[in-house]
Amino acid sequence: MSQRTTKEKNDFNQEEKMEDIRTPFSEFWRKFKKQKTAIVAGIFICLFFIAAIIGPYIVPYDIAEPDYDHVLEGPSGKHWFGTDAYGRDIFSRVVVGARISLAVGLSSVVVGAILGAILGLISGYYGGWIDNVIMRIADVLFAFPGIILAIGIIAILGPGLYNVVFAVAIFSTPMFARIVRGSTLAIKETVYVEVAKSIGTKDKRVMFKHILPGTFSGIIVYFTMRIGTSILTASSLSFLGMGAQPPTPEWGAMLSSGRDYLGVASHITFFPGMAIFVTVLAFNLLGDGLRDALDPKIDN
Amino acid sequence: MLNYTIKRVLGVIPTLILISIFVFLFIHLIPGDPARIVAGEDATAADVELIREELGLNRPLHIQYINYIKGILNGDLGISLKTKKPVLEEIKNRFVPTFTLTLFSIFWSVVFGLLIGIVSAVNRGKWQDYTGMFAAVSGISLPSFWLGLMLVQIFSVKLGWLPTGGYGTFKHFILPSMTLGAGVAAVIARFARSSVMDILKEDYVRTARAKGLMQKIVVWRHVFRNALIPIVTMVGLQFGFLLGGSVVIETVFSWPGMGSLLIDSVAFRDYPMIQSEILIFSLQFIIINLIVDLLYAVLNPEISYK
Amino acid sequence: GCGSKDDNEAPDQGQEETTEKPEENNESAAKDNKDIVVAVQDTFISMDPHDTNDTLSYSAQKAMMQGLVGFDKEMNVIPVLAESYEANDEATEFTFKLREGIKFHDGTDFNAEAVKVNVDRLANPENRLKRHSLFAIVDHTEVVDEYTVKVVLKEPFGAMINNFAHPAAMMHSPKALEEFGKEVSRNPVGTGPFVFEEWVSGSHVKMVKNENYWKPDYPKVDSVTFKPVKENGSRIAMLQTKESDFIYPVPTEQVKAIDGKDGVVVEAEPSIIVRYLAMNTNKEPFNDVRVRQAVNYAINKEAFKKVVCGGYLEKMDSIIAPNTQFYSKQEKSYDFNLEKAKELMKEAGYENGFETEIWSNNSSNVIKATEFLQQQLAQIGIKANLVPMESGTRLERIWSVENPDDAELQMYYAGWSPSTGDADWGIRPLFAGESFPPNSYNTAYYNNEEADKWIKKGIATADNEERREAYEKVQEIIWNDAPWAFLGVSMTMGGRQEYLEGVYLLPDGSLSVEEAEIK
Amino acid sequence: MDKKILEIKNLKTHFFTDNGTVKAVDGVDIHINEGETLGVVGESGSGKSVTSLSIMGLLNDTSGRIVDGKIEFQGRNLVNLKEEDMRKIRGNDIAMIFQEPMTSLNPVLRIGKQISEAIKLHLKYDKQKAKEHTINMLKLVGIPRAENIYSEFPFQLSGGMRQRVMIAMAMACNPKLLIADEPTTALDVTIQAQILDLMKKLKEDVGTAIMFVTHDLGVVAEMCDRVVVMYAGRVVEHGDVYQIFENPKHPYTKGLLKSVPVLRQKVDRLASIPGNVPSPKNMPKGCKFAPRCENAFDKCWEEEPSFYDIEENHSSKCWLCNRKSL
Amino acid sequence: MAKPLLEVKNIKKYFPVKKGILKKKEEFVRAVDDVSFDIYKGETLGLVGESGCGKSTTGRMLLKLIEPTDGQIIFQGKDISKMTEDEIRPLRKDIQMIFQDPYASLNPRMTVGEIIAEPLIVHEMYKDSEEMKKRIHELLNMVGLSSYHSVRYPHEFSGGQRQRIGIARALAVKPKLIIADEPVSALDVSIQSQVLNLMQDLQRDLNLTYLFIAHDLSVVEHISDRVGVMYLGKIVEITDKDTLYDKPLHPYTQALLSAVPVPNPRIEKKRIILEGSIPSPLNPPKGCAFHTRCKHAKDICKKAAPEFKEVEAKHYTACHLY
Ligand SMILES: Nc1ncnc2c1ncn2[C@@H]1O[C@H](COP(=O)(O)OP(=O)(O)OP(=O)(O)O)[C@@H](O)[C@H]1O
Ligand SMILES: Nc1ncnc2c1ncn2[C@@H]1O[C@H](COP(=O)(O)OP(=O)(O)OP(=O)(O)O)[C@@H](O)[C@H]1O
Ligand SMILES: [Mg+2]
Ligand SMILES: [Mg+2]
Repeated sequence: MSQRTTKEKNDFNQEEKMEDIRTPFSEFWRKFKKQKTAIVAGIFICLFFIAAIIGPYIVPYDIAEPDYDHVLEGPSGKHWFGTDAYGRDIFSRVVVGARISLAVGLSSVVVGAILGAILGLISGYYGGWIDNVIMRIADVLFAFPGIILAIGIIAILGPGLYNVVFAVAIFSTPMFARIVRGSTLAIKETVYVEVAKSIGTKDKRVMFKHILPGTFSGIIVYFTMRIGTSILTASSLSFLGMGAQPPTPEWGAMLSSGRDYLGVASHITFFPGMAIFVTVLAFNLLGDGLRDALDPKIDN
Repeated sequence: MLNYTIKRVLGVIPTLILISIFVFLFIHLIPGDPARIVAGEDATAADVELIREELGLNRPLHIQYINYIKGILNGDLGISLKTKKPVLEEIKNRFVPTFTLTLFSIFWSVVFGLLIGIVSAVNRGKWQDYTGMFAAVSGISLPSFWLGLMLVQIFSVKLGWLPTGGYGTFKHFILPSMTLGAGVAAVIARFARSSVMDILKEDYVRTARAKGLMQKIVVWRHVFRNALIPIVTMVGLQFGFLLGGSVVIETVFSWPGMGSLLIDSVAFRDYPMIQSEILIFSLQFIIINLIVDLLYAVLNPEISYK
Repeated sequence: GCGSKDDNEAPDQGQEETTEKPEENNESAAKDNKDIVVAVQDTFISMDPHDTNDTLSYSAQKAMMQGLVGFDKEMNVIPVLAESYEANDEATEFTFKLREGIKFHDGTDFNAEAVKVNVDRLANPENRLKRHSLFAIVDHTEVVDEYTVKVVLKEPFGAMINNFAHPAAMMHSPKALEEFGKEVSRNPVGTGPFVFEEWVSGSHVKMVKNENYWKPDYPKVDSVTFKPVKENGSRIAMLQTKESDFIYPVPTEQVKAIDGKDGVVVEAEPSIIVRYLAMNTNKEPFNDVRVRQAVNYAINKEAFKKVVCGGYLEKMDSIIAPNTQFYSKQEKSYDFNLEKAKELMKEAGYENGFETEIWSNNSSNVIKATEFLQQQLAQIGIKANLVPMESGTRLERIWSVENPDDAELQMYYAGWSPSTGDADWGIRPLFAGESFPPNSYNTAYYNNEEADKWIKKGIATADNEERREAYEKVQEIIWNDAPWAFLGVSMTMGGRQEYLEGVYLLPDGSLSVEEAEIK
Repeated sequence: MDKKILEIKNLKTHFFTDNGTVKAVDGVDIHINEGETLGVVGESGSGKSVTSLSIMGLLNDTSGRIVDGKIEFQGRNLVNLKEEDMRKIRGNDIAMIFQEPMTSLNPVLRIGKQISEAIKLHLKYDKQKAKEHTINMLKLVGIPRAENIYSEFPFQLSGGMRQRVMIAMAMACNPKLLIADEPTTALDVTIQAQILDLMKKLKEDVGTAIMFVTHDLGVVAEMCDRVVVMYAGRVVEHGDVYQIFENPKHPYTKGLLKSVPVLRQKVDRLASIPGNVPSPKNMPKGCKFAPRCENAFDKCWEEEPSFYDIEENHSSKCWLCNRKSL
Repeated sequence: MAKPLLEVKNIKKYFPVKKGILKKKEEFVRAVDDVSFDIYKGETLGLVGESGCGKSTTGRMLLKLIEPTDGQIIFQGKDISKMTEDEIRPLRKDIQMIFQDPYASLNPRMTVGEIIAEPLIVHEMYKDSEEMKKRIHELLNMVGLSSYHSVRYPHEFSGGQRQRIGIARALAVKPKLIIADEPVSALDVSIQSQVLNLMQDLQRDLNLTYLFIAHDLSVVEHISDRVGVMYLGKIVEITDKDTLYDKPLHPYTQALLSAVPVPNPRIEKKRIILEGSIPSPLNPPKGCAFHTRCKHAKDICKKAAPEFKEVEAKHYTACHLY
């Protein structure tokens, strides 16, 4: 027998050592890279964000400047998306509107997610009467038609973007709370949480170090999709006259004010409508991709 | 099963009480003085005060709440401030249109949603899957009012096939229920797809195949019913979405239902009306979910046999 | 913001209404039945005219019920159930001679006793009727004989006859009042051309032909159904698909798209509805008349007409519309003049402008108008933030303020339809010192003793010459004081099928279907 | 004398995943004679289940595919059979029992229905007859109150009972070959004893050939006539039970046998095989066992050995068994 | 004779299950029903029994992961069964647990280093992070892994390696007693022996005491000094391993032993096959819990629960036959 064996064995193990370190993130990234549609959607979303940030500085026209001699003109080389009832350039307004819609969508969901995550975590972890109270309240919010809730909040606070954000956030909260509670309940029962407790880890650390990170994948997916829903809800509110204040180029408000021109100058509603559709679609597709990439059950 | 039913029914009570309190407080937080509204813009302060007294709006909030609950228990939902008719009477006529509209919408969205979802899951990664899921994602990405307006333009104005709005024959139901159901159908389709895909991985599906059963039988007898269990719960939740959506859709389609009534009542600060409407909306949601829960138990022998 | 109805004070508007008048119609067969459908913008609230304050409900009521007097298409008072009427010189006693042989739909006779029952009902504050205010001045009513009735006022009121022409004064069958009590609001029984059939809340109100109508040959259609259709687009679509025979209002944006196409006709008529932007004259900076005038000069009314109203707007050259009684055209012009506006601003010390708020309701048309105003005001440095309010909020914020000094209101965009057709109702509620919210609609908080004096004079007599003189004075004073930016007079926009004739829009924005006829 | 009912030659089943190809089964040769019980042992992940699924043609729902080799059943090659024909064999000629009795039954269908649907399909019995047959099968596998159990749901049964139901289901159409993939691994020892006892009895009565997949050497010793040892997707040694247990030749088989604690056989310290099963991504080039083998020498690292006969019906895939090379 | 490290006296765990419409009626799952035993320093006590008989519940109660319904747990002379969480926290260093499922017991979102550091951080044992790192590497080497493994995530390891990580974590705080709940039952035989050997080596080197829970009788025999057999929440027999395996007294122990398949094809076994399965702990049989499956059951077995008594020296059993 040969003496080479040990060396070979070491080589073999060495090889193992050379492998990349597979962090949960790299694992996610590996799977996410396969989601072609989600990547495209992600790129779109990045573009929207860029538009939102630099849009106001690069658009060809002032979004508030009226031109009464060129009202309701269809798309042309000069005005790519045409002009609205005051002769303002719709393209510029749609681009600048991205800032508002994204801001509303994002911030309301951030607020809703944070609130929901905290409530869900507490509710799921402690259980008992706290859980009961929180979940009953969530049930109530659920049983309350969302848009009515939003209308009510707007009615209390008055119209305006901040209030829309708040209204939509409130109405996202119970769902986040449920999702986080659900994962918390599941993770709470895992052996590794039991291990943490057996070691003597305090509740707070168990909750935030061991449980919370485990709920992220659920939150992230819903988060992405919820941004879409929030943009839709905000635009519904604008449609009902309770959203952004003119001349803010919020897409829903543009749609709402343009709807009287359906059949006369349909481009006024078409482009903001498409903007909403494409944005929400992109967020939903991204969410789908994230879910597939984050779901441990899906692996091929 | 009977025990389960009773338990679930009783379990609804605390939620209802909470909702009634919530609705009551919520409504009273909205600015706008109903007495002023009833009195009209040109009424004097004294008039307004008189009316406030008459409506019991000057009493402490908790007394108002107790009276309100007492009324409900006696089948008295109060008098509409706007029309001065009993709320119950006003709502009676509005309830059926909304209820039938939501039923209609849920029916077709469940049928189409399931179909698309199952076909997509079974043909995962093939064109059927991509088409189905693209349609579904589009469905949840469209603003419903916009969709409604567009559908009217196409099917009523351009093609002249369907009425533009109003409540009446079967034809009147088509556009509003399609608009209202589109989002829900999409959600169901996506959910059904993932639910079916999960079930397809189950050991018992492999067992079924190992018996030599045909694909059709495997899918319908073994996969479908199991996949339905989580879907059913989800459908219940979607019902809330439909009820909320009806507010917007009824405006677009001049539908004489609770949704449009609600918008009117909010504008008019018709407290008793708003309270009762929201209560009924919530009640509907809760009852539907109760039914869904029971259905869940029927589908799931493990629950119904305990 | 120029439709004749949507942006008024509805649904709680003081006065907007309709009158009907007999006219001839023939039959034809462009439609295979004689049941007409009218799509309107809002839901109906009540079928009791005494307890109604929205024009739309009146439009439906007027098909079934009638008053002693009414309005013709130019808002002139004409006799209806009364053959004639007269007032004493002090304007305290009004005597009506009634038409004979008329029966209510339920068979009850129409006579002086019936009139007394109705007027007493309106005059009694304990009934808490929304229209009590129009008749609060009534002291008592006397039945002189079977067909003569005399109404005695507590104090002189020159415009009283216009109050009787207001649809609020339409007559219920006394039997129905007794039988139904408060429920008459769901069971209207009148003397009109159509008999109430059903009212499905939120869906429609249907009425059928009155076979025993007192005007021979009327009505000429079998039934009329009113349907509320809120969404502008849907209303238009209904007209295009022939689901409705008449729609009101037609959004001005759509006129070009439908007029003359597929047998659709759009009719635009001048109304008595004025569009204005009220400025709170009680507060800085609008307590300075130069600022108010500057605002008037800064707004390009021609552009307003074109951009906001699709061209359907008439020039406003007094504080009331030309069709209103005692209208007088003003000399001073507030035509668009940016130079002058800037100059006035400079004089007033606002060279760099200021920031303010425009309040309004939240319908899409109104927002469109305020957005335009915002753009215009920006030209003279006024940064106006728009605050559209859902109506409950609006009521709270404007009409719950007891002390004028607490009012937060700065600018308020609205419209006004003086539905009695009289100058008094076009001026007093809006400009009299006693009319500040919450009492009435003086949202400009305009208070001018001189003007108040003339306003009082105008109602203290029934003599038309004296009244005219008073109102000419008032109009001049207020016009020069410019408590509003005067934007224009709306046009009523109705859309109908070619085959339908005889459905009219009155200048006050109400609808008459009495003469409807299918050709 | 021994007639081969199933013969697998050079079977290669690979999974095509995002991470690359997993060669789960990579050149397996197995045969089963009529009426015999073949034990298949091997470490977790060595490809036992994949081999079973390949025989059943149940890889459709996975990313796996048979890339090479033959599976001859009664002279027919199952590899290229149409799904339609394969279906007729499945559950009829070849039946399978799975490891997890808890999840292998459909939770929403009654027990009776789950068994009788296969009977109706393959034996073309009518409803009544299928029911009778089902109840007989339930009785046969020792289920008390068979008539009642017929209309109960799986959750109402214990694990052992469910496994009996699974066996009844598999045996219902008198299969010629039964593949039992770790049928007792999830069960307690006393229940395992019941099930093993039952299977032995059934086999005596019916004479079905059984492919018994397990990693419990005790079970193999007790149940099987012949044994196949698998490692990393390959068969490394096969022979009859006595040959394998008494004269193991492959170092892996030897290690395996030595590392199990045996009741009443005191050892101070168990022998153990160092290291782990190589990951599919990181397979050694030569013999797959070389990195864990005490006796590995140069050749083992470079070249994969093929089978070398040791005695009749006993061969091993180890260079040490190649008499020529020694 | 030395005092035991841990004395368990009559511990019980009844899990309440709410029944009835208003959840008013309570029933109890008698998961552990009056169990007593001692563990002496340096020894390994094996606990065997079939699934659901209460082995894990017993183990968890010792750590107070589950609050005992009744009974005393005396660790180093202190009764910990009534202590609050705060009082117990310092003691958690002394008792550690190793779990059955090496896949579930490691947080997939933490690196191996973080996992092993967790108890050190919780008990604030190292101020200096460098020292802590050194300790982690030392522990990894102790269980046969390499230092470079500390930056990896658990999913990159095989079952045996993960179990080693679990052991390293348990050892981090230098415990006196380790409760190992089926530490090898999820592992392959070739890996199982590695882990068993490792545990034995560590016991010797670090003078550890084990409570070794398992259902595999051969494994328990191999590693334990004394063995207890559980059936339906009760210990039915307990003695040193040679006595138990050579001369089991309780009919259940006898059946259990006879059921174990032996990897030797020549041995023809005479099996005692038990009918049926373990009854539900929700309503255990009256009298002796085992009488429903016992061949020797007499009338008394149905009526009275047998006393748990010392039948022979150091050999305890609960059976009416003795
Ligand atoms: N669906 C699949 N996709 C990808 N790889 C798979 C799939 N199924 C099995 N494998 C891989 O094939 C190899 C063999 O798996 P198999 O299930 O046959 O092992 P086994 O011998 O049955 O193990 P066990 O004793 O754990 O059941 C494993 O490496 C496994 O990861
Ligand atoms: N939290 C709980 N609530 C109710 N019953 C429980 C709970 N935990 C365990 N049980 C029950 O207690 C009994 C004993 O469970 P335990 O986990 O201790 O068994 P075990 O001997 O460890 O079994 P296994 O070998 O399967 O691990 C079982 O019947 C189980 O169903
Ligand atoms: Mg397997
Ligand atoms: Mg356990």
